[in-house]
Amino acid sequence: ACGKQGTEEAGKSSSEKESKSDSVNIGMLKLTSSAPLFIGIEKGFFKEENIDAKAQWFEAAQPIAVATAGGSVEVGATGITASLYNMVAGGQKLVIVADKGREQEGYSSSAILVPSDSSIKSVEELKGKKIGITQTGSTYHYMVGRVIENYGLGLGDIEVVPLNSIKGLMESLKSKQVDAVLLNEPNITSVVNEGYGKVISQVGEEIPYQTSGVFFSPKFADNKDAAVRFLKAYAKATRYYYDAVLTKKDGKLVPGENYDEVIDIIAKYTDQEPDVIKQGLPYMDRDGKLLEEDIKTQVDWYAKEKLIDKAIDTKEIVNTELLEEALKE
Amino acid sequence: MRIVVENVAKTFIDSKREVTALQNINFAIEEQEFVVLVGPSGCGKSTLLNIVGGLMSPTDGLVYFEGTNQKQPNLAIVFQEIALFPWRNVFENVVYGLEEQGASKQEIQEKGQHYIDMVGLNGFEKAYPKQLSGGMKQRAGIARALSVEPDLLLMDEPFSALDAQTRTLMQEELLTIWNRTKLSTLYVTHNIQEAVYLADRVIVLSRHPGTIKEIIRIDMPKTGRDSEQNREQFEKYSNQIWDLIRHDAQEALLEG
Amino acid sequence: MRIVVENVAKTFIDSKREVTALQNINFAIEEQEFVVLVGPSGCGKSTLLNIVGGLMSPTDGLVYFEGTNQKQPNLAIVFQEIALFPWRNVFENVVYGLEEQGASKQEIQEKGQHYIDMVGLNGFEKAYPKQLSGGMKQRAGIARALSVEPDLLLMDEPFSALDAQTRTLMQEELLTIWNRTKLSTLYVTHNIQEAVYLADRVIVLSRHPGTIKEIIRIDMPKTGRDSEQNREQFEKYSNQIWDLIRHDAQEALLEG
Amino acid sequence: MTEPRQTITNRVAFLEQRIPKYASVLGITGLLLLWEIICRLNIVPPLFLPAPSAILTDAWEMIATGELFKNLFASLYRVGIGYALGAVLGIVIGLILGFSRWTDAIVTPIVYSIYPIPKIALLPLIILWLGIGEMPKVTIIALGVFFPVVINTFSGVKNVDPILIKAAVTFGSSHANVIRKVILPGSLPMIFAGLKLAAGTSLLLLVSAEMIAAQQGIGAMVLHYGNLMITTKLMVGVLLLSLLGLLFNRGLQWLENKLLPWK
Amino acid sequence: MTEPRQTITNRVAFLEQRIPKYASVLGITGLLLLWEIICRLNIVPPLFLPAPSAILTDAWEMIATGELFKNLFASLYRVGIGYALGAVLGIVIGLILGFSRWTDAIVTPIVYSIYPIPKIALLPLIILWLGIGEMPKVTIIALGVFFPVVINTFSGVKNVDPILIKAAVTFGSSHANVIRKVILPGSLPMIFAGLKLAAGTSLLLLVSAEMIAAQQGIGAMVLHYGNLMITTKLMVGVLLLSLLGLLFNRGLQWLENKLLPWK
Ligand SMILES: Nc1ncnc2c1ncn2[C@@H]1O[C@H](COP(=O)(O)OP(=O)(O)OP(=O)(O)O)[C@@H](O)[C@H]1O
Ligand SMILES: Nc1ncnc2c1ncn2[C@@H]1O[C@H](COP(=O)(O)OP(=O)(O)OP(=O)(O)O)[C@@H](O)[C@H]1O
Ligand SMILES: [Mg+2]
Ligand SMILES: [Mg+2]
Repeated sequence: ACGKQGTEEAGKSSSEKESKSDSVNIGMLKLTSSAPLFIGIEKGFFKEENIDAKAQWFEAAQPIAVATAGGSVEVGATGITASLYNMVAGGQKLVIVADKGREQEGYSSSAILVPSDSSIKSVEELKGKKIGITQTGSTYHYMVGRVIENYGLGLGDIEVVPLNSIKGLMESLKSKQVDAVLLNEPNITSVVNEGYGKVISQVGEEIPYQTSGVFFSPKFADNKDAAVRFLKAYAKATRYYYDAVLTKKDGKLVPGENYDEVIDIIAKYTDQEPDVIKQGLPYMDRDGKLLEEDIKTQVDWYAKEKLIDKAIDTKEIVNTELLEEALKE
Repeated sequence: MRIVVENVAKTFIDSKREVTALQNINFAIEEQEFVVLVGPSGCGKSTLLNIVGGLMSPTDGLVYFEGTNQKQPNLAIVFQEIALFPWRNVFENVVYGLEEQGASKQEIQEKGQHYIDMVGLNGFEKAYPKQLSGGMKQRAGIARALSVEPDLLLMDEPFSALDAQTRTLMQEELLTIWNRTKLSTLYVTHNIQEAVYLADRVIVLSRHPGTIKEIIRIDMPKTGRDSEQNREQFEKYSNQIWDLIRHDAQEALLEG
Repeated sequence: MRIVVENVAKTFIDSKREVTALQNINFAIEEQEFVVLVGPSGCGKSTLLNIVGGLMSPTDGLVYFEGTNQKQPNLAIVFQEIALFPWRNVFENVVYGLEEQGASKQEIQEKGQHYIDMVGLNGFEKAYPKQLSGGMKQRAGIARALSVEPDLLLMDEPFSALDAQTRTLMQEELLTIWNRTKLSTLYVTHNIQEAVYLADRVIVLSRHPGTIKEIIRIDMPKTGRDSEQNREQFEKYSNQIWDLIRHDAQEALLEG
Repeated sequence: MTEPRQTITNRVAFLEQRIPKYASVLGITGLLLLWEIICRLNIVPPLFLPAPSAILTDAWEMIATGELFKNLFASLYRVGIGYALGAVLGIVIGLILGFSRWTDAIVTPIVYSIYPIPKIALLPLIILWLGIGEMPKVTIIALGVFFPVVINTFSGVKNVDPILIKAAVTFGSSHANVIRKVILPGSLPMIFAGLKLAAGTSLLLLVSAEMIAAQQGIGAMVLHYGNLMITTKLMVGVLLLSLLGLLFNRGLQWLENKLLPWK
Repeated sequence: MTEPRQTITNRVAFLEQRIPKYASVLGITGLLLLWEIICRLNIVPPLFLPAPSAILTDAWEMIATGELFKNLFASLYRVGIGYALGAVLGIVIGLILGFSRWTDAIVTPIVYSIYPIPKIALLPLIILWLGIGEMPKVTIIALGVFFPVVINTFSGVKNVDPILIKAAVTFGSSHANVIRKVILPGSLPMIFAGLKLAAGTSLLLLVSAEMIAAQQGIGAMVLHYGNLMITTKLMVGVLLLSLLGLLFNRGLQWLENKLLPWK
């Protein structure tokens, strides 16, 4: 109900924009990858743009997309999964407007791991093996599929095992119930430190991948003024994030300016220890720009694997104009 | 006001067979008359009482009140199983009928207490049925029936669950109460002594199908029937009835 | 073999109060003797029977068999509530005790049939309890008790749930069976006529606390006690017992 | 005969009312029809609530490709074993709890405190202990079945007339025989009520169970299409579960009538 | 007196055994102790099964920061409303189903076919229908409570002695009064059995319910720490749920004793 109210207000204030601030509900997870949004809220970037941003915490990714498409929240921020494409194909419009984390060469994020005493050393050897992922149609599913394609394998050549939780993935790896799993940071570090797993392939080294994004409900996207202002604040936050944690010196990551502040903000919002957070900072475009190209690749891949019901036109779901306009100002 | 039972018949249709429980039953209960139904087990006594009480439809015939003067006549039943509401205490049980008639609070209080006193249960108003002995439960059941001051009181073996001594004492008491209220009554029993002790008229039913074998008027004063001087006449009636049903009773025992 | 009840006392301790149900009970049941316990409601008849039957511990005193010659004596009880297993048919109910004694299949078959015939239930072996009339159920209960050929047979008001006519007929039958088996028996009843009709000795209990008021030997031939010529003696015994318990019975009625 | 008459009629006829056989089909078809109409009138977008006809079309297709049966059999196997395990354990433990007061006092609080623990929260632990094969799936279903059965069996035992136990003891039954020959049959009616409740629960839990590394199964199928937001196919799974629930219930009813001829 | 004697002893003493009050605490403390020992011996890595002492330490800390109570109250509110809603609806519909044969014939198959539908599978649809506020959370809990209550109420009604209904009708009760004054009190014992079962279910479903955009709540807390793999804090939530289950059960038992003084 509060979601609906928000949209109404947003609609109103576009005509009388001065005094009243737009109320925007952001559906997101309490995970590090939501960092720019935390920063935006915490440092008041949204408020500067006269946007009253409210966090709506979810415990799983898919409901965020559903809630955004259904208009319960104006903005969703989470992984880009097959369900999102299917929803669009099924007539529920929503638009992806900005980057919220991607796989990038040189930055550790997601990787394929095998048990430390496994004989498997490279991706080719995964043929016929069991690989643990979270859910079908998830980003994990996609990454496994795409990575093995680089080695001449297809999804038909391996057995994909959905385990529905990260912890399930780790436990299955530890007890060697699967031959390999896909994991993200900080869990990779934790596995490697505990010594029961080793990395055989970094996803970022294999493919560029727009893992997650920020999307707008159709109604919010139509309220162009507020949408642009929102993205202005968002871009400011991504820059803040990038400069703090993603700066490199001589090819190595070094703490940037405000490093500790950003880590503290993330720790506050996710109830996690700062040390753990430091290991799991995902790559993000400094301006929050989407890898528009990759969206098309994703759609094609999902369609090829029959994980999307009907083919969709990428243009329907990607909107880069809003961000460009925001960046222009 | 009298109650007429006209041509009543009842056939139960099971998945397997048809049982004609009652056939061709005709009689009337006059105002202030105490009619007792006796008969061997399974002859249809309860069936007939249920039909008169509006708890079962007859297959044929009908039962009606005559001379009601437009007033909606009311009935009360005292059940063999007593059927007190376990979740109501004695007082709440006794006034159930009054509550449902929409009596005023004061009326409920007064009449309830009156009939509880009448059956000798004062002091037990707050007790729940399970805290009472069998005899006390049945007193409460009787008080519940009396409290609505019914135009016809139906009683289906009210004392058969009681022990021998309690039963004797309760019969005496019922007679005392009845002499005060003089309600038209239809009473079912197995017990021939009980029938002779209480009835103005005894209707003897036979089995398979249940028909009226004989209607016997008990020509004795209503009080003191168990006294020594009435002994002979009492035994005469008892033997007459026992002769009428002995054969049926033996058969019934083996059929279940 | 005789059964001795020595100094038995029983006190129930509730959260609220202590009830002394039995006190100072001493008697013995001789071999082949039929002892009947009578007394008003609540005097402790069932309590005593349960103690003798090993279903309750006495607070004081003890009950034992004498002269068993090392043999483990066995008991059987016929319950007022009949207590047939609803999920077993008549045959399966009757042979329950035999099964538990580890009898052979053939013995089970033979004895089961024998006692079913004895109580007149042949043809009903496959019937479930709910398909039987009250009288037939209690016959099955009796057959179940007889089939284990007990050293002591206990019966707690076995016929009190039956209708008047069935009860009379069952009493006759019990006597016939007993004359054939001559089992030592302890029998509880409310019904004074029944006590005089069946007993070798009648133990009259009084109430609050239950103590033995009197033990009356019934000096009449075991058969034909209801015949005309024994009438006077029968009534003498009945009146003697009724006089002993009348006062207690009236009290019991009002206490619940 | 000119006097006014007041006929006495049967006032409890409603207790004996006979209902035609077709009534039970009426409700469900009515519901389906209503649903179809709502969809046809486009009151709800098909993504949110696909029409029964659309679901049927997809179901037909899934039958044709063999997908449905493959999943069905995988699930039936799990439900079968899990249900049997949970039911047997529930009945046995329920009987023991009901029979022995000591076990009751000690174990009942444990049962009631384990019952509200959500299995989904413990998925990783279950994987740790039981791996990702059939074991954890069967265990989750068995756990779900266990609780209603044990609770009902326990109440059933408590409702067995003590006089029957006394009768059995009098005739020389050992404690084991009292349980087997008296308490078990005496509590069967309540046990069946528990079994019926558990039938629904076992199907309900298929989805949770098949969250663990299930390649096949109705739960896995529902999750798969749920993850992909292909709602029509998701609803095929959901309707299949509800159909199974109905059949399961009827089957238990039939078994009850068979096993309790004395009722 | 030199003759051999065979004393008759009480063979059904086990039926009347009295159990000391402390027995009920025994089982649970024993279990916790065993658990602690297993953890101390390092049989299971603490990440997967933290020791009770570790859990308690964390719980204490969470109490100190107020985190625990904040979550507890948010959840209690949802459980309270959802439970009340589901229970009232379950009782009312159960009474109607048991009373009217027509409704029974039509609605019962619907109840049994909706029961096995897993709510988790429908999460996306529930969000679309009910949004992300309190409504969908309360609805999920209410649904979980509804089914055991309606099924038990129904059986309870069927077990009400018809003679009591006949007695009420004889004394002039309308159908509504028969339901209110006879059928409802008569089926209360069975209704309470259903309410107890539903108490566990309502807590169980908190986790599913709070998957939907819950800012606070025990279920959300369990999910959150599950996602972050902070097992000790996850177990604080799990133990809290089980403690609540026990308390809930005791509370209902107390209420039952209050409401049914005639039992
Ligand atoms: N609902 C029923 N369905 C089929 N047969 C029935 C039904 N109720 C009664 N009967 C049959 O109708 C006959 C009369 O039964 P009823 O209960 O009226 O006898 P009764 O005289 O009251 O017996 P009792 O003295 O044992 O109470 C019996 O043969 C009985 O088997
Ligand atoms: N379990 C018990 N707890 C407390 N008091 C009891 C218990 N059982 C019996 N009593 C009391 O002990 C006394 C004797 O009861 P008992 O059942 O033996 O009487 P009875 O002679 O068999 O009565 P009836 O003829 O009504 O069957 C009664 O006052 C009764 O209230
Ligand atoms: Mg009758
Ligand atoms: Mg007794």
